[in-house]
Amino acid sequence: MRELIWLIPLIPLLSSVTLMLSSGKFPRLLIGLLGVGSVGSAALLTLALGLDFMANPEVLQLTLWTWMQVGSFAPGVAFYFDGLTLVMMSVITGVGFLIHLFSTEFMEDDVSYARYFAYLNMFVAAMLVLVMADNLLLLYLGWEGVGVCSYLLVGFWYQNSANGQAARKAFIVTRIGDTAMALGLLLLFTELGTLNIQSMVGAANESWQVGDTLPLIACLLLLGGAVGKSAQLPLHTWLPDAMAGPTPVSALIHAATMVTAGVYLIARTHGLFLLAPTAMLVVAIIGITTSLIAAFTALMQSDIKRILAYSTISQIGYMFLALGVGAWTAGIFHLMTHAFFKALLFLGSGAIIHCLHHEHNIFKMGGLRSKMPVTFWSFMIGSAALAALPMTSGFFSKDQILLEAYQFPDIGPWLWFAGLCGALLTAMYSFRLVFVVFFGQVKTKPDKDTGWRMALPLSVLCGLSLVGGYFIIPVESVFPMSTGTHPAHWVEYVSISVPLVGLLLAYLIFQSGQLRVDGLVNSAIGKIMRQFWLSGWGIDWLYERLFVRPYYAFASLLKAEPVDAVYGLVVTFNEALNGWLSQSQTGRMRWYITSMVAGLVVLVAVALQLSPEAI
Amino acid sequence: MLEITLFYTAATVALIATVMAMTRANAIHALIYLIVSLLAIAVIFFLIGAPFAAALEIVIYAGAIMVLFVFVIMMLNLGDKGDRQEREWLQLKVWAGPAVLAIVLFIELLYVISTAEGPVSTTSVSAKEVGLSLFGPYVLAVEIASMLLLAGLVGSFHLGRRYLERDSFDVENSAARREAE
Amino acid sequence: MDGLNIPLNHVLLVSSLLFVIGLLGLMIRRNIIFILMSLEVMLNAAALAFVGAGAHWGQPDGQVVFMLILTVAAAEVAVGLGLVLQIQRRFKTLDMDHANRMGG
Amino acid sequence: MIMVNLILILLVGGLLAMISERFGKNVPRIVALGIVLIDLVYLLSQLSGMSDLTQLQAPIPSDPGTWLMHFKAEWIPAFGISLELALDGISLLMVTLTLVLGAIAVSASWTDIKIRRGFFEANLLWTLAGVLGVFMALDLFLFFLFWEVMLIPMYFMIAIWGHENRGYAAMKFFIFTQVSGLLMLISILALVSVNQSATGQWSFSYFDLLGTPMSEKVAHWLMLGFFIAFVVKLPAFPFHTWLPDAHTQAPTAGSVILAGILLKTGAYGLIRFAVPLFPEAAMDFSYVAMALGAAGIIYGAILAFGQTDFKRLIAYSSVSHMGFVLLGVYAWNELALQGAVMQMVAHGFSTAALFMIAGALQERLHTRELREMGGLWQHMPRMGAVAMFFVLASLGLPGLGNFVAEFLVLLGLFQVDPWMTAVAALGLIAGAVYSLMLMQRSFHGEPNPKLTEMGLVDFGTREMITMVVMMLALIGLGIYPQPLLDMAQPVLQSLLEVTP
Repeated sequence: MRELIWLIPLIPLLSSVTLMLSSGKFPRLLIGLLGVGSVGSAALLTLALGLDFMANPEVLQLTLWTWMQVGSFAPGVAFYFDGLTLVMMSVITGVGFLIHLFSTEFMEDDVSYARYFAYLNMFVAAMLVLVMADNLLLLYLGWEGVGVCSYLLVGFWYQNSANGQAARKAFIVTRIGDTAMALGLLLLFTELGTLNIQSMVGAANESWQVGDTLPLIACLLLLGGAVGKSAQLPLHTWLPDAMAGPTPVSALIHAATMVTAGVYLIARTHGLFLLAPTAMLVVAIIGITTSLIAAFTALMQSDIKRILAYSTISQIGYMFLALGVGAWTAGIFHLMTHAFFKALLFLGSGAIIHCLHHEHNIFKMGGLRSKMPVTFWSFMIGSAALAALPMTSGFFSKDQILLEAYQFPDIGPWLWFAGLCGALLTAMYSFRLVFVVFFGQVKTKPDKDTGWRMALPLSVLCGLSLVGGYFIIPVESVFPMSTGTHPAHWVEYVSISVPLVGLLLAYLIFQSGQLRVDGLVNSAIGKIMRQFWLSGWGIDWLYERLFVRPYYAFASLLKAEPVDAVYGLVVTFNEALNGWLSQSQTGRMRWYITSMVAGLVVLVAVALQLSPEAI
Repeated sequence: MLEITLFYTAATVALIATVMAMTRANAIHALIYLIVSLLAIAVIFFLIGAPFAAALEIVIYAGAIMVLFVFVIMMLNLGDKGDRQEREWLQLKVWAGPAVLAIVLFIELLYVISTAEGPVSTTSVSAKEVGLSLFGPYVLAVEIASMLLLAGLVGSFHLGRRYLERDSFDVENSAARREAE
Repeated sequence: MDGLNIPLNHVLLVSSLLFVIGLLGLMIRRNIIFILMSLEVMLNAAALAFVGAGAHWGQPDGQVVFMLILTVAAAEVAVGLGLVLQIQRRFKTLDMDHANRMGG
Repeated sequence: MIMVNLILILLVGGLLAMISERFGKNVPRIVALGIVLIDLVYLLSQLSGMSDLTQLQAPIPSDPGTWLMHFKAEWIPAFGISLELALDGISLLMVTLTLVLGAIAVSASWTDIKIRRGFFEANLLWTLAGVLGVFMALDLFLFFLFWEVMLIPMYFMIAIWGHENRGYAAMKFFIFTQVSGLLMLISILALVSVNQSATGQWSFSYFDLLGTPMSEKVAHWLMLGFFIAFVVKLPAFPFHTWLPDAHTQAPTAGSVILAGILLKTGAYGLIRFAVPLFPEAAMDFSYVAMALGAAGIIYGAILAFGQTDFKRLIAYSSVSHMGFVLLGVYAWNELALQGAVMQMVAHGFSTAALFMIAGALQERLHTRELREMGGLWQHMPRMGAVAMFFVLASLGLPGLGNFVAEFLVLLGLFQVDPWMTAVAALGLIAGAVYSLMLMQRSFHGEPNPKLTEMGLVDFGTREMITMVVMMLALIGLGIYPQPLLDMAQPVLQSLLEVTP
């Protein structure tokens, strides 16, 4: 049974290829059946596999074929299956299935229905390969594969150049990280002689000591890939723009699965990171910094999807924080719960956008509570989970992360405090969204409510967001046990109460209006800060000037081909010589004779100079 | 002693006559100076023991070849206009460059011949000896020379014939031009 | 007679002076008749050098070469003067600067 | 004799194609396609008679008996010149690639050649013949001969059937390759005479010239002669400037052959001659060569980004990709060499396909200017999808052949020089930048209203078949490159043993 694991990525892949070859000639129903059915069957297979694994938790290593073999370099097309893989696969196929189902309604009017599902299925296949790969090269294949699918889906509505711009940005920015990761792969293979993750970690533990330079470099390079894919500082700028794609795509790729690939990568190679404490520290700091910056930015946005995008960046920052402090299980747990509630929020926003004529601005919405009840409750639950209100899934995972961060040596309490600030902000921006969109005056009337294909995924995800916190993820055999003692009770109480304070603040500011912040907002500093946060801390602005424009300028400078100009000099010289020599061809006999005599004079002189004895 | 005096005299005459020949505006005058120069060289030949060469110089060079020139100049009938034209052409700026080159070349030649030591032999080489070597080791050269002369004969005949048939040529030309029109 | 003979290098000196004068004429004259004359002078100068050298060694070879030069001169003059006539007919002038069709 | 036949079929076939124009304007292309396919089938049928190709024994470079095929006939014995052809794994790969891409090239110019089709097809076939000769000749004189033979018909193809600026491009192509070829000729002659003074025997045979003892300085200069000839053909920075012009101006089939095959002769020459003949000198020189390769990757990528001409952009991307080959060859270990060989094959397909797309666009839109395109996907979704595939291939998407090649090169290079690898890896980023820009400007973006009126026709069956062949080839190379690696492995192994 378990040997059939290769079917799980293959089914969506085949479906994708079939849809591509169909050239859009299939009826819509068939396209939908293929697209959703393939992921659904993959989800069922994963479920069966998961049950089997629960009963008999044994790691599976399956090599299909040797990808390429050159000397000792022999990465296989091989799968590795353990608890971590199972969690990831469940999230991908499960949430993936729900989002596919949602898409059939969301995209029902689109002309490129088949293309959409082809890409989406391809993405699922690539993502599955990514998490199932037993070596880093195959992982890299999935890694790039999801990147390409993300590119294709962000730029899905290609007629609009802005979408193309966003898609390119997404691909190129992540590619920068990917290149670092590729270098990391090269380093790891050169030093350890294998890319198979398990044996590589084993070899690393044998040949490297904790704190060596080489594992640090390798980890930082891998981290480069991870921050690119997971939209962390300094490569996070692509994610808000990537919202140009269809909303279900944002839910699947840019919230639930692909962006967490970086977290998965670090978790998967945690054996290496344990050898490089400095790298772990960098991971933690990147995580918490990103988390705060993104949370501030989310508070200022008015585009519903951009709020969620910055929120995603912020939440992945928490996961990085978890990884950095060695709370592997908590990190992966948060990955899973985040997949549930963020997919829920994105699908909810998708429903709103779908029913509101593609309106994105939250200040043009309002009072949707009674018009779209399913969506309203989805948002309520999703936001509660996102804000980590007690008893929701987000509460369990985030609380665990904060507690473990507190126990981190030296700077632990600082990390914890920063995490708390983030949590406060998270609660504020998520409920700001809820209050602005669902309460108050009706500003735009929805022309329809959600159909069952939208409502069903929303409901399921609501349930998961609520109870997901009680799941026990089977990763205890994958990660080392955390050894920390339980911190003081006040720490826990503070952690629990901060989101509630955030909720209260949001209520006072955005709903009841009892807390007036106009004065603060409209003051000179307030305006500047507002603008600064709105633009995402000016990082895009900075990159535009630091990298993009110089590159354009450089390219247009080089366009004239300076090298060719050098060869042009040869041509110019020859032409000049030609002109000069043909001028000497006057046709006048006296000139020729004189030239001959001059030549003769020179020749005789040279001959005399060279061999005076010959005379 | 007499020979040496004669040699220098003849040499001076040859040089002066040549310079004059080169600088005349009138072709006939130049030609006559040239003939004088050739005769002076014939004297030198005689003095350095080549009487046969001296005779040939006078008979063929000064006699036959120069006469050709005379005939052609007469046929061309240049007249005063030609003289004036020649004087205009002989400007100093025309002279300067070539003169420098010529002087440099001369200095080089001087340097080369300065190493040639020794006198010219007094015994003259007779026509018989010349004849023997002409038809002995040099017979091939003689054959080639004859071929050359033949070619010169044919060539000059060909060129000259067209000149004499000038009128008919022009008629043909104009006829062709009319047709083209 | 020793010491009173004509020195070879004086003969050669005369020869080279003649040559250079001829060359100079060749370079400065535009009239083709004079050009041909200059050529004759140069040929003569060369012939003088040959004969002088031949006399120095007491060998007939110098004079043999003189005769070859003579034939060359004769043939050249015959053809050259034929050309002179043609040039006069075509260009109505003897100025060689007019015959410059090979100019580049 | 098989190898001679392979070349003769093409040479005679060229004549036939030329004559066949008398029977109708469209006959030559059918004849040409037939000839190339016959040649390909002939090659494969001869190979199938041989022992299992994946179990090739390692050919000893200096012992012709161990090669897959070897043919030798006297030609000019006085100078030790003979008709010597031989085939090993790498040559076999290249020969097969040549014939496959040759057939594709005929198909690429199926409709866009309007004048003197017979002569066109003849030139195409003769170029192929020359290339086959280059890949098989092991007598250096013969090699040089074929090196020139492939040049001249190519010159005609550009000069007669090229686009608006063809005269300039053809002349530039000719002069660059000719001058560099001359340097190689000098090197060959000098090498032969050095060998003659060492052994007392004139010989142009590769097998005799291997391991010619010579002083370090002489070896260095002679190596440079070969090196320049090959890197001009490759082309490597800074000898690449003929390529954008030639590729842009050539007719589609010409571009396909130029990019797909002719460039590979340079890489092949480096692997076969420039390094093994002068191992020490080449190794001393390797850092310079690798620096040129890395510079080419970056430079080509930046310039590709700056272009607005579809074909020119692809041409510069070739410069960038060939930089990897140069890096791979001079890193000179098994991983990198396998990567280089792989890159030669994969780049052959991906770039040929992109040139075909450019040709198809030119035929339909009468322009190659990207600024006049946009939103073409809407009109020609099949072409768009195909273009997307090959663009992704050329930016090195894992799972396709180019990725395997580039990764192997980088992996091999990393063991030699990590910093150079880091620089070369920047090319991966820059590659993504220009590739996606190409896609954006042509197939994505707002549809140009002018184009909507033109009634654009999507890819037809013939075009799709050629494209699918190449797509399958790239996917095959990307997920199971082993047969190809196995074929090249023994050869590379034995070449590696030649060097210290």
